[in-house]
Amino acid sequence: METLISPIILYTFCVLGAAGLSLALPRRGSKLVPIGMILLGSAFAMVAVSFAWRASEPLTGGAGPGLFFYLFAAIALGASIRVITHPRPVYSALYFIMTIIASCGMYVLLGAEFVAFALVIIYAGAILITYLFVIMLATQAPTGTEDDMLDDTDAVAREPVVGSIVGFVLMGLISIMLLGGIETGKPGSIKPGDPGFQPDAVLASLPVKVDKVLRRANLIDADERVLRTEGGGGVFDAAARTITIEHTELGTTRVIGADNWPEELSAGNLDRLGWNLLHDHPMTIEIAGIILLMAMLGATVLARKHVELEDSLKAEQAKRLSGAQPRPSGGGAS
Amino acid sequence: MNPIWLILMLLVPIGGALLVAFGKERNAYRDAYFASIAALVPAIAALFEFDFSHAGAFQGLWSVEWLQPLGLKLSIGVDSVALLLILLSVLLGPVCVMASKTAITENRKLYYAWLLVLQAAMVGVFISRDLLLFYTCFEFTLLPMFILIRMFGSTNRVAASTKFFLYTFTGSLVTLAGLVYVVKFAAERNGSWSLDIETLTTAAAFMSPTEQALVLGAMLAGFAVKVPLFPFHTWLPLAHTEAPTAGSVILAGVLLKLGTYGIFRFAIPMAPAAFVEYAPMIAVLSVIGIIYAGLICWVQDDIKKLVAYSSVSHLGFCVLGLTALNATGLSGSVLYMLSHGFSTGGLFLMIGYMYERYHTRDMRRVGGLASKMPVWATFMVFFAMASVGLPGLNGFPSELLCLISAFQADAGWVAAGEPGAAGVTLGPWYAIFAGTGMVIAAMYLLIMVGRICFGPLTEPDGHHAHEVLPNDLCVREIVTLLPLAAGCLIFGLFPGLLLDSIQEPVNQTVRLVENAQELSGPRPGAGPDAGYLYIEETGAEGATP
Amino acid sequence: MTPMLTLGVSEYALPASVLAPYLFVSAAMFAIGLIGFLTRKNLIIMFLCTELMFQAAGLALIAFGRHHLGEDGQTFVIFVLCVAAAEAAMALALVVLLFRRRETLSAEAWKELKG
Amino acid sequence: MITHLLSGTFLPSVLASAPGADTAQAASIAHGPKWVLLIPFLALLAACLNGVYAAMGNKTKLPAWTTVALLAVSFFATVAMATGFDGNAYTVKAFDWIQVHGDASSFVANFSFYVDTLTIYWMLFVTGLATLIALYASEYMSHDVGVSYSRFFAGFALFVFSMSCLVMGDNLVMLYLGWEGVGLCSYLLIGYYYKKPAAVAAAKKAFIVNRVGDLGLALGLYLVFVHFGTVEYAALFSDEKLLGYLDAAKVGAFDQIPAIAEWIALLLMVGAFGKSAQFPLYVWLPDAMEGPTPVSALIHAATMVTAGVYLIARFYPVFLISEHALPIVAWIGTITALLAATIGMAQFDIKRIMAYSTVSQLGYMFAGLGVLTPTGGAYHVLTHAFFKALLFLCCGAVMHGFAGQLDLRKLSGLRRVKGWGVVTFGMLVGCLNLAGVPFTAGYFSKDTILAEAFVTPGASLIGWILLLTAGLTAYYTFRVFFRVFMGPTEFHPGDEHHDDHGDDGDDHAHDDHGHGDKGGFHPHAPGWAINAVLATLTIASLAASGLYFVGSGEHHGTETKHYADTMVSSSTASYHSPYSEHAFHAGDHGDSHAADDHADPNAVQAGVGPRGTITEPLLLFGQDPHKVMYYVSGVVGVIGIGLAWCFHLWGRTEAATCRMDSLARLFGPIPRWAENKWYVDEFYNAAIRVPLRIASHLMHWFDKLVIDGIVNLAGMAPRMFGWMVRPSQSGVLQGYAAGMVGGLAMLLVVILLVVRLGGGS
Repeated sequence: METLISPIILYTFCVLGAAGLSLALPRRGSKLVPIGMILLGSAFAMVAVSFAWRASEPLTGGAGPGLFFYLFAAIALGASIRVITHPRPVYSALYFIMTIIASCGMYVLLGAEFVAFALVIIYAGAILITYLFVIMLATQAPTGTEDDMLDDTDAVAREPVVGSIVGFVLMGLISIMLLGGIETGKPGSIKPGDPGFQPDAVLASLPVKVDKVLRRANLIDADERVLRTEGGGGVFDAAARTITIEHTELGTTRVIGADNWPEELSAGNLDRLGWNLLHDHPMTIEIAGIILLMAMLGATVLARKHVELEDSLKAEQAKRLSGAQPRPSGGGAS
Repeated sequence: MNPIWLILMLLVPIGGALLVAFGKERNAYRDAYFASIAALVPAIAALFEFDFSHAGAFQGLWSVEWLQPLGLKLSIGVDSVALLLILLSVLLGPVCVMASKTAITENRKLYYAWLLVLQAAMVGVFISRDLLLFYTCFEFTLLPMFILIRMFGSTNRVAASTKFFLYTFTGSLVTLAGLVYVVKFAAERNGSWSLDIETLTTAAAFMSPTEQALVLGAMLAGFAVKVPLFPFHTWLPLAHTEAPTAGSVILAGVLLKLGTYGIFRFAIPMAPAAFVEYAPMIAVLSVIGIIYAGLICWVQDDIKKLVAYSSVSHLGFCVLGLTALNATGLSGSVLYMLSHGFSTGGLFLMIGYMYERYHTRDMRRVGGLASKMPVWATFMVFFAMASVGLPGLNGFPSELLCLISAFQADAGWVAAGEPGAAGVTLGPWYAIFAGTGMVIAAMYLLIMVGRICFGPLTEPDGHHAHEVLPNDLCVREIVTLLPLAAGCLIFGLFPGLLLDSIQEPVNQTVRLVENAQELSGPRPGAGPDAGYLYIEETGAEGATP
Repeated sequence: MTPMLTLGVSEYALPASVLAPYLFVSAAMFAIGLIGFLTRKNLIIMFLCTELMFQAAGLALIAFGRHHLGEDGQTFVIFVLCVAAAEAAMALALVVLLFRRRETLSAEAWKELKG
Repeated sequence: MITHLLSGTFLPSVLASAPGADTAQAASIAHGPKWVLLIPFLALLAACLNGVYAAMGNKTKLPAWTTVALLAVSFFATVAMATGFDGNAYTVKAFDWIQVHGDASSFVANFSFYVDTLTIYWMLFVTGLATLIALYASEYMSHDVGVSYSRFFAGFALFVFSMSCLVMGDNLVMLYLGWEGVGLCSYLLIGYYYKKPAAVAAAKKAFIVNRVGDLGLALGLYLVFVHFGTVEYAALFSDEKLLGYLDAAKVGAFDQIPAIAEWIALLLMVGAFGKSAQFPLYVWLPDAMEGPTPVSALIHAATMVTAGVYLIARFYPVFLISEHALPIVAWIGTITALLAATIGMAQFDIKRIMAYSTVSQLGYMFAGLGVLTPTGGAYHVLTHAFFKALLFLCCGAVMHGFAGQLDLRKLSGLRRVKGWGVVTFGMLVGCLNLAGVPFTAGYFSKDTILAEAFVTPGASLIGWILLLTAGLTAYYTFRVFFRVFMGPTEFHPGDEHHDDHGDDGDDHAHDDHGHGDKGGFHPHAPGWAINAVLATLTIASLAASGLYFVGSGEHHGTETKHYADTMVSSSTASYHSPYSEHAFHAGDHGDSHAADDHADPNAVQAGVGPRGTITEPLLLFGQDPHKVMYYVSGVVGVIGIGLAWCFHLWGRTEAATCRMDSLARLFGPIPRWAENKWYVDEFYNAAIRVPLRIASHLMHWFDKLVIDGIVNLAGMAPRMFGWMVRPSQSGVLQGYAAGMVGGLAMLLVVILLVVRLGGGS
């Protein structure tokens, strides 16, 4: 991993991050939050600089993430830090949306556009809205905006120091594992044209799409089509870029060579993802469906459940609903 | 011999248990009574069909395979030792049932059902020829006993049953480990899985001394607790004291013998060299147990606890005979397994009958019963004398043989060409110290008899006559006692009946040990023929029904 | 020189030097979510933190998928999405239930497991 | 160590001219007629029948008559066996008993009987006396006719059976069977009055003390088997090994005999001491007098207590090969004789006096065996059996008639009471025998032993002690006679009589004088059964002296080989001290060749037997020791009687006091110590019983606390562990999460190390 990031920097990052985060976590009347933020920011900046520095070295072939990556990463991490440091749940949720969107940006950078948009739709669109609803449902909106009017549950973090230390220790370990791991295996050396890399191989499984493209490119007539194998796939050689065409009436076959290979005939990420999803993981899809169904039913059952309160709580509720001042902090807890 | 009898011996009590369990509460005693009597029929049939001229060979062999790849099969068969032990446990069945008629007043269905299940489990232990059945039944004896003590015991029953179960169960688990190791070794040696005891014994003799020592230790962990051997005995007095009368009788009569039987059937043949090596230590433990438990008996006021400790002391003789590893000792020990139950079981019955009438076992509160219950007192003296080891009664021949064997097993004398053991060196001191056990036994048992039977009559205050039972023993109770008394006399006067029939298995074991020592180097007194030959030959014997 | 922004087709596998920052970000995000889960008392925030950790995992998955030029990474992210959605539904239902019972969102209000 | 002194002095030199035990006839043992089995099994039958009577609640005297009849038949069978005996021992097998046939060794002990002259000799008086005493008991026990009457006779007959097994058994295990059997019967019969705590305690004591001796016997048995490979007499006494040892012993080469062989004798000896109430195991016998008097007479005077003598006689060859056994036997016997005599002098309970005199006489017998005259021992057994039984039965008659009164201070001049003539005469004869007054049987048998003691080199001290004891015996014997039967007539009835016998047997015949004012007390004169038995025994004990002259008729010198000698010398106990033989010839005409050959045929071949050394010490005061003893012991006996007369009869006016009281004061506390049996019981209690008891209590607590404690601790361990880790379950959600994270971190660290180090190496 030394070629990717120097351990010293990693460890310093962990220490700084732990210190900063433990300061930044919410406390009552804590004036140290900005300092914590500054520490965290400097830590991340340091790492970013080290990465950029390494990227410019010939050791790594001069390859490095683009500028957008740094942008999205900064947004994502900053927002996620706010998610856990902001005392008010609503803001946390909103910051979380920001994290999602930023990480979607990174997905797009990684060429996973479908997942990125799905993520935006599902998370930002569905799940987070539910969260917001629940937050509205479950929290008594505090009167006034000062933090000291907040409930201890939100305003005070629980053992921030220990938590931060544990978390960053794990962070350090995970990074060492990940970075050390990717350094040993070298799949990154695969380049276009390598025999091992056949992005279009999946087209053999999508004869209909190939038919369409060929027909649109006027390479075959109406009564011609890609010769089907008994497996239903097309006779299609991605490496030699040749396609065997059959005449549906005559049954005669001819081959389209690589010379007049249509430009737009290539398997996109979406094709490959879809194929992979449906062809390699059908069972998983079923299971996922069942999980979702169960979740839906369970949620319904649980939400409809009628709870009877203890008398003390009933009295408190009555008092509160009758418009008295908000409940004393930490009530009901412990 | 037809294996159907063995299977019936196993099935009849189970059937009886089901009958009782699903029958009416008020019929429970009657059903259990008939079931236990019915169980005698196949036993007697087996006794008559058994060919005593080949007592050493396993007869009535029968097996079904049910998990071929693991070599798991259910196979049964008995040699004379097993058969006689089965007869003992089957004979105790009706006695225990009849003895409980008035003692157990509620939950009869539960009681008698479990009693019969216990009998079936004991039979299963003795008829099993493969490890699975053996160990299953061996462990399964715990459950009914646990329930009998837990639900029908006296005041301190919860602690007693828990300790009984956990202690013996823990030991047996270690034993299981040892047995499993033997199975693995045999599987690696033969190239095929088998739980057949014959196969395992054959293969186990080839284990290295270290392996044998470990296996022996593991096995003893369970068997010594069961016997019980000296430092592992503390569960027994508690269990005996709290158990119902029938429970105590079965415990003393058969369950304790499972330990010595295990040593005889598994520990010695499967780890012979190691057993020879460690026999002196085991013998020392048993001698300590003899004296120690005997002296403890002397200061007991609870008469049942006294008898319980006395059986700890007596089983010491049994183990001593086993450790001597010569024909005399093994014969005496097996004879003790068979005959000890009669005297001690009889004593427990006597105590139970007294307890039913006086609801106390404290000799400070009840005594001098001879003038009120002469018949009871007569039986009491009789069984006490049998337990003292009076010649002409059952205790004597076995104690004699065990002590002689300890004397015999002296390397010096063996080397001098005198009749000796297979290289075990015990020597006179073992016999001398164990012999003092005879004096101590006379001491505590006569003191007990003197306090409980003789002297002026003392009864617990506020004692009123039993509503059902007469002052002295009633006919039913006498009927339960007669078989035991007869057993004491017969085994005392005609031990030859048993000794002749167990001779061949015993000699086989001795030979096996000697040959095993030849495998691990020559020792004085070992036979000339090589172990391999013998082992094949026993394999053949085991196969021929 | 790698293009700053490559959309759609992924013609080449990410080299380790490009993959490393992504993994670092996912590790950091995971750690942050974890710390949040450990330190915040509010049940809802805690669930948000779990979602955060899901995100981190997803990022790593996709980055690795790109590193190995396979689609399994993305596929699994989709499944993670499903699980997250299911979890969110159940969890939020439970939160509502718990809140109704104790009138608070503090996780410390539930100590029945104390030994 | 005294035994070393002795063994240094006389045993080797004695054995140097000892003949080997002529057990050649045992080599090929014949099988005798089956009807011999009747002798023991008739007694067993009687026991079973009495048991049946008891079960049926018989209320008549039927048990007594059954027993008497069957025992009589068994006695006649014995007589037939004796007359039909042709001098060759044979065995009769009843059935196989204990047989183990191993590859290496086989242990065989059958339930079969061995008949030779020794057996016959013993069985004759065992069965005979048993019959007589059963007859006596039929009247004596009449006051509790009923279940316990049957119980008594059942035990009685069972005793005879066990005794027969002991004497007739053809192997050591049979002997052990009888040995324990008689112990059991003595236990049951001593504890016959089971409501009397003293009786129960005495029974217990008897059994347990005996059991100590039995342990010795058992160990001896094991050793015999382990060493000789057999326990059957026939095979044992013809064993080459044993004969080889005898030859070695003859030339005094004890170093050629393995220690094991010597231990056999020592262990058997312990058993003999236990059963025959020798020091230090004699303490049970006096207490055993708690039992009914017929029991004391038969078991504790005549038969059972002589089992030890029988054992040693039977195993005489085995004792000869042991360097130390016989000296120890001699010395123990002597010490016991003296000790018991001193105690007996100071007792007041006449039955106890008789008990101590029994112990003392048994000491004589052992001394006789120890000084190499099994003949003398056996002869004394016989005579003692008769006159001691007689004495006990007389005491029993007194006890029966005077409501259990046994204190000689409360009885006097009974000879004048009407109906007590037979008792008085019987008592007189018995006392004369016991005192060794010339020409009584006791006189002759005692002399044999004394003379041997004096002629055996190194044992003369034993002789002097025994002589002194003889005087003491005469004194205390006639002390009883003069006080109880002579002097002014006066008696106070006992009172415990009624209470003792108040069990289920109804004794209305007894109520008139059981309790009640002394004035209206009528002594209960013995009936015909008792008188008949007493008369018979009186005649028998007088006739016993005749046995000294009637014999096999085989003469050498003036010495007639008398009956006992004949019987003993043709059995395994055969042994003739060379000294006695030579002595007679030194005393009379000097041709010693015949005697010499008779004395030690083997010794000549063994090349030993230097006569010069032997003839020298054989003269006592320049005379034949036997002749000397005739006079000396006679004088000693008369002196003892004279002392008794002047201290206890002369001028005595009432029962309670006598001249001895004033004399006793001069001795200070010594008489009181003697009366308290020199506090031996107390010593045993403090030295053995109490420490053992304490040890047992300690062990009990050790068992409870330590061993069981460890077990319980093991049971506690899981709970303790749970208690320790319990706080980790805080119940707070984040706590568990933190635990998970920590675990994950640890796992990663481990993996890292493995990967890095493993990969690095």
